[in-house]
Amino acid sequence: MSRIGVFICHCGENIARTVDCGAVAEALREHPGVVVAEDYKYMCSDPGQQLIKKAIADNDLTGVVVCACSPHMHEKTFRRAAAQAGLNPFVVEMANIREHCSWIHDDRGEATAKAIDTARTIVEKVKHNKPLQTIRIPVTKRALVIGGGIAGIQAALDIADGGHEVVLVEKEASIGGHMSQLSETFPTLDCSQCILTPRMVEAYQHPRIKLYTWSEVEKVDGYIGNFSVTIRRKARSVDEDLCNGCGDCQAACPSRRIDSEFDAGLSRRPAIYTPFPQAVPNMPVLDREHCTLFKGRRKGLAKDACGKCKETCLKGAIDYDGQDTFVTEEIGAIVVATGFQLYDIGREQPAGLKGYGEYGYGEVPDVIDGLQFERLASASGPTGGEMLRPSDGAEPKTVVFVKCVGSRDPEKGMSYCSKICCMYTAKHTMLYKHKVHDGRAVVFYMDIRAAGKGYDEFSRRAIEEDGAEYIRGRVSRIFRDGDKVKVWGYDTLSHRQVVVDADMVVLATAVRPQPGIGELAQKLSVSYDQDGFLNEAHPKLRPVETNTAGVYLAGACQAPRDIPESVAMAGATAAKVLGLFSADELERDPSVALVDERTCIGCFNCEHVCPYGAIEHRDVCDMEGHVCGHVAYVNPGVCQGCGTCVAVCPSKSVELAGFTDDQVYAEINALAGW
Amino acid sequence: MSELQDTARRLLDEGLVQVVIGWEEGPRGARPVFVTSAADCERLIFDARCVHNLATFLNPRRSQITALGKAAVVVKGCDAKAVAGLLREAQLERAGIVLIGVRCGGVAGEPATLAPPALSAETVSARCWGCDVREPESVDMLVGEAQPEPPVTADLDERVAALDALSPAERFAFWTKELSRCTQCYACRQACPLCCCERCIVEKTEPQWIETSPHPRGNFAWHLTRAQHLAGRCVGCGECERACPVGIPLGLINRKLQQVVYELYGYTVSEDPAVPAPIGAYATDDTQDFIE
Amino acid sequence: MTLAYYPGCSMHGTSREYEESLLAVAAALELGLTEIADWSCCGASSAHAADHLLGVALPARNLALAEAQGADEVLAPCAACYNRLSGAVHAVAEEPGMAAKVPEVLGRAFANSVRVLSIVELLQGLAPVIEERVAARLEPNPLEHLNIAAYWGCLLVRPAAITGFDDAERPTGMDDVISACSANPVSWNMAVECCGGAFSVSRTSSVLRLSRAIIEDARHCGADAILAACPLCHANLDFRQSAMSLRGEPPMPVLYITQLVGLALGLPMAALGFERHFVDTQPLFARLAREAEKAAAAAAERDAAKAARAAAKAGAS
Amino acid sequence: MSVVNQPQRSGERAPDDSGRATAEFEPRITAFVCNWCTYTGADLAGTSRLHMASNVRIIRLPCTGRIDHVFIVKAFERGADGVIVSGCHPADCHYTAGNYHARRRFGVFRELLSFLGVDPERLTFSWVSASEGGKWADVVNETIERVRRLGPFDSYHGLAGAATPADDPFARFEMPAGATGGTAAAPADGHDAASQAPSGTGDAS
Repeated sequence: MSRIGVFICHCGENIARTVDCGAVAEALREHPGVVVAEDYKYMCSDPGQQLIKKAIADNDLTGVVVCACSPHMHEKTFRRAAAQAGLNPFVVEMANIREHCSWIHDDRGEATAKAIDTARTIVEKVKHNKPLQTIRIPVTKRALVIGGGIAGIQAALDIADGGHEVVLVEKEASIGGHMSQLSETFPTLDCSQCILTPRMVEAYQHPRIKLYTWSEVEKVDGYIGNFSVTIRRKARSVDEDLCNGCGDCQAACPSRRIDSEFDAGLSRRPAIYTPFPQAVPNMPVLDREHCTLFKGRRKGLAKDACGKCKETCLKGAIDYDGQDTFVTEEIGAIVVATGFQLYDIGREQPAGLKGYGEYGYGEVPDVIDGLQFERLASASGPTGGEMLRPSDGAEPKTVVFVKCVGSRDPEKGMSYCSKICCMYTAKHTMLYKHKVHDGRAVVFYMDIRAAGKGYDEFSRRAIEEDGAEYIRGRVSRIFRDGDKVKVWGYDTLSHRQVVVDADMVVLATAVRPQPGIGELAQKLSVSYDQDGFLNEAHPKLRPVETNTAGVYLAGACQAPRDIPESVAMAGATAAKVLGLFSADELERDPSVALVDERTCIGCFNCEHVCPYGAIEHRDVCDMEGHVCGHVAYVNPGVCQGCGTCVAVCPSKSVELAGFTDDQVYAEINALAGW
Repeated sequence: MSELQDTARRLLDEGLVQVVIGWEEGPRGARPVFVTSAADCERLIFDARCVHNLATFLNPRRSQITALGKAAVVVKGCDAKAVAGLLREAQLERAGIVLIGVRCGGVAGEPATLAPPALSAETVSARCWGCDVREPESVDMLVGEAQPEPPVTADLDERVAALDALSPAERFAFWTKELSRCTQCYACRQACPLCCCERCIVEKTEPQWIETSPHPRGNFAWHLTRAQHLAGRCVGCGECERACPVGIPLGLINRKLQQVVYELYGYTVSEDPAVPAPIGAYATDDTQDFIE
Repeated sequence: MTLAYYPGCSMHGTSREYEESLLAVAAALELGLTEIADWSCCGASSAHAADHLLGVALPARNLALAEAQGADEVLAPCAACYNRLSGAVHAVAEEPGMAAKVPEVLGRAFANSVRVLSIVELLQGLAPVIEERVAARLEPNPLEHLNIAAYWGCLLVRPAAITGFDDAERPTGMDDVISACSANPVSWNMAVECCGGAFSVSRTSSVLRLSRAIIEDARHCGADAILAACPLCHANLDFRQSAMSLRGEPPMPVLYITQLVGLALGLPMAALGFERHFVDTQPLFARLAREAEKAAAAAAERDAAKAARAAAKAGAS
Repeated sequence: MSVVNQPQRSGERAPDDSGRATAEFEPRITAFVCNWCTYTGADLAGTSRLHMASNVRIIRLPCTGRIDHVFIVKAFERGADGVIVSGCHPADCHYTAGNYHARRRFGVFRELLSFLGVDPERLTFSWVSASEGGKWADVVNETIERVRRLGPFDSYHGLAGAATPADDPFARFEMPAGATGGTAAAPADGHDAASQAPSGTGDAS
């Protein structure tokens, strides 16, 4: 039989001013099942908590109701206190008579009446509270890192150095990501390759890092601490154990006119290729889409149309018949570091985007984007670092840089600021001026956003020392005019139209999430915003967590990020993962759903509505042990306790601990005739 | 209806099924029958009196029927939709049953007549109004001759519209009067092919959400819940209304909800179990005019 | 679906050839245009600069009249009229209070129920029909040899919020019409640049500069002619062309979109008002005709040769 | 309209209602709100000292997805004149989709109630985020005013005829079941206790 204690807090004057706490205690003492009801000035104070603990001991209470502030404020406090007094913390509830009562009413009579109702309601609820035990689930101490850019590499290294195994999955043939394509980095102008390559090699050689390149995450099952991840290893057509990276196959390949992804389309590569000299692993991959042999096979030719690479390979490492294979890894935590792509304003646009046809990108060869400029400036690039423009290989004497192309433009592009463009454009002007001393670098900008250590100094340097001409205003049209590229713009400071006859134009196009991020997000059941960036659990307090426990975000998959930020985020995710791995079990709130197998008919409505995929199918067997049906089972490790399954269960065969039908029924009942 | 009988006979002879669920001539008109031997197949009939929705007997919890073995069941359009409902909710496996589809031109309101009545606006069942299935598609075999559209009868939609036109108070009066007759005998539930819970919510006593004492308040709770649980699932076979001993026009409520799920979510109940039910699915841009 | 026709001042004045060709095309395509009775000025290009309400009410009056005569769509061939009428529709729909105020000042009911159509929208919608008719023509088709630059000007697609039937920076609708007419749209850079518009009289020098840039870019990009869909643009490009010292290059004919469609449909030149142009179009058409004949002759020759070969084969066997 | 004649609400009022002794009809509103958005929004209304009428009693649930239509039915049975259901705005659900499912279920249930004659004006569905304390105050006050205009929902409360909870002020509470039951911790207690008040119609008195 219930023995409930009710404790009414004055909260100084905050409650007592409008609620007659004495009267509340008086009324509740009369309430069936209540054995003690006391009011006190500050229940959350130490003496207040002592008062509750003593009452629990003296009256052998089976439930406690604290009438005070919002449970969001002090539920933990009072549950802890009750636990110290030997009571199960989950039979303690709070009646909110401050935020929801004393602070919003002035009529003392009304407020007191409402406080009494509220207290009674919660008392009735508590009569049905069950003692609950915190859920403990085992943790597999292996991490998965998706994406082998600088963020992914950093996260993998930090976790591995922390003593745990890491599986690093990269969809390209080599790790390194966009950073490997950059020439120099702001604000120090140190060579990108030089600082990145050692990290790539370190990751490759790390005893606790298992690297899957040319691979993608196919399927993610399970939940925090207990993921089971299926990885598609795309057919590489090159045996990774046999290949010694000599490169003979690439020299032998007859089809050499394929746009190089690494050089952003500014150079050509063979069908079998290593993306770039410093690639890790240094091993080619056969691009079956462009390979003559596979084109032939797709056409259904009787005999193979080519086979040069196989003939040349002394190690016999080439395998034309290999298919995609799948490996499954047991994982405890997942770091997503899939990075970004640049908004391709030229070609077909996805729904909602209009593109910028007026800028001639993709039609005028000397209109390029930021990444292409990085390749032009890079010593490892198609021009060997010489500043030569794509169309005719001439040295451009006037280069126009346009910022915010597709950024901060809700009309035609993205509404957000892509964040890195201000800095890399400043860098581009410097790189250009350092190579073409008599050249003109003209920048069209909306604002110069250079918040960051040494950033503003850096962009000032571009203007003051290297003499980049910054024009505040937008560009309306870019088109070919003979061997020049005409740029029409407007100077909003001097209010005049500006026409520049440029030799080359560099567009700082918007930073967007990687294509396919949506599908990955669904596999991980992580939400994403209207622009496709993955959502963090809380914009301020949980910036690298997601709403799916055990999945973390690093780098530009969450928002436009520069290198220092990506690396910092990677470190943060590593800290979260190592924290998770520091215990053998992890604790979860026991407010989860439970299926009554006796009455469940296995219609699986619950499964359809569960946002977390927490519902599993369980066989029911008859006396002889033959399967005679299926029922739903809620995996307490996955369930987050929303209770949507409870509401859609027609036979009411699911309960949500802490919010059971019994409890809600009692609350509604308690309000009858108030 | 020899084609039906032959089909049934073949299924039993070849041991493809152990029982054929159909209709037979009873002492007071057509009634369901469970034929387990080829010899008895001659008892099978199908005519305008075969109103009963035989999908009801596929409820896996009817152990005395499942005990008979694998079943073939004769289905009209509305029955086939009910079977789809059971498949959708994992109550059946398609491979576990054989569906004999009958071409149907509408059934009579009243099965208990010695000869099939000529279908007319007077005799045809209200359920047939707006029925779009002359021959079920989801079946394994189809028997019977092509059928005409059922005669136009009193339009359910018109009757629903008439109620919609009243003020809430008047509607409340109407239903209070109707529901006050309800004795909570749950015949509506038993007759419904989709009410197939092991333990109905009304029999859950902890807590007792629905008052079982047959006063209008308990009756409102029961019929609100019955209807809500069938929203987007009801196939409009009308068996609940026919089964009701006190003649409560449940068809109106079911029809209303069919309209609602169509207007709000563009959903119409179909023979395709792959189409998800409207409740339990959602679209991020679902209408929310009713939300402040 | 009845289509009302709002001529506006130009169609009855400076750009009569535009109206002539429009009506000819409309008749040929059985569009059943009905001119709005008692139509009045749309307010371009001064009213909206003087007073916002006036700038809305003037065009709204004509929309109200169209409504009254039971039209659901109004065709405004003049780009300026189109812009003002759409502007009014948008203002009445979007601006708080406007829906009430406008009928009040007009002193007549206005439900804002008619849709305003630009000439390009109309013809783009009819492109398949036009294509059919062109395909049906037997005689050699000179238009196949016409490279023409679609010139939109500023008013047809801007501001995107009120027009919005095509991309404001890279519209394609006119190119569709050109292709439907079996002519070849030229890819160029000035399609939506300003011709100087209403400054034609007040600041002619600017107009000459701007219009000239347009004509030069068209020629530069290989156009034989420019296609216009706005009386004012046409005036600036055609009438003012002689005043732009064009370094002796041959003048650049400027056609109305309706004239091109008229030609494509095989309507007699006389019915399309080419004689009203300042830049003579005859040399161009003469050239196209010659090329067409040449092409036809060459084709005929090929066929004859093929036939001969076939006959020879037949004889041999 | 009322099918069953009702005693005046004043006679029905439980003794603890002294503070509300006023001639004018005071609606009783039961609010089912989600823990993460609306409940927190209501907290904010409090911390911002936004005054509002006191006729609303809040029942806290984790998510609108947990809110079952039988809650609403039961609330009306138990004397509520109006009901508020409120949760997170679309795309803001703490559990990502609970509110979307609720939106569908209540979109249908609202129509159903209305068809059976329950004036939809007695129901408020709203999205109130954790930062919309002001909106919560408005939702509360507007609902109360609307329901006040409609008058008491006696027609529904009275459906059961004679016995109404208020005849015995304690009928609605689970009575200490004398001998039976062990501790509240043991399931047994909760169960037999609940079964004691199946309808709250005074069986315990």
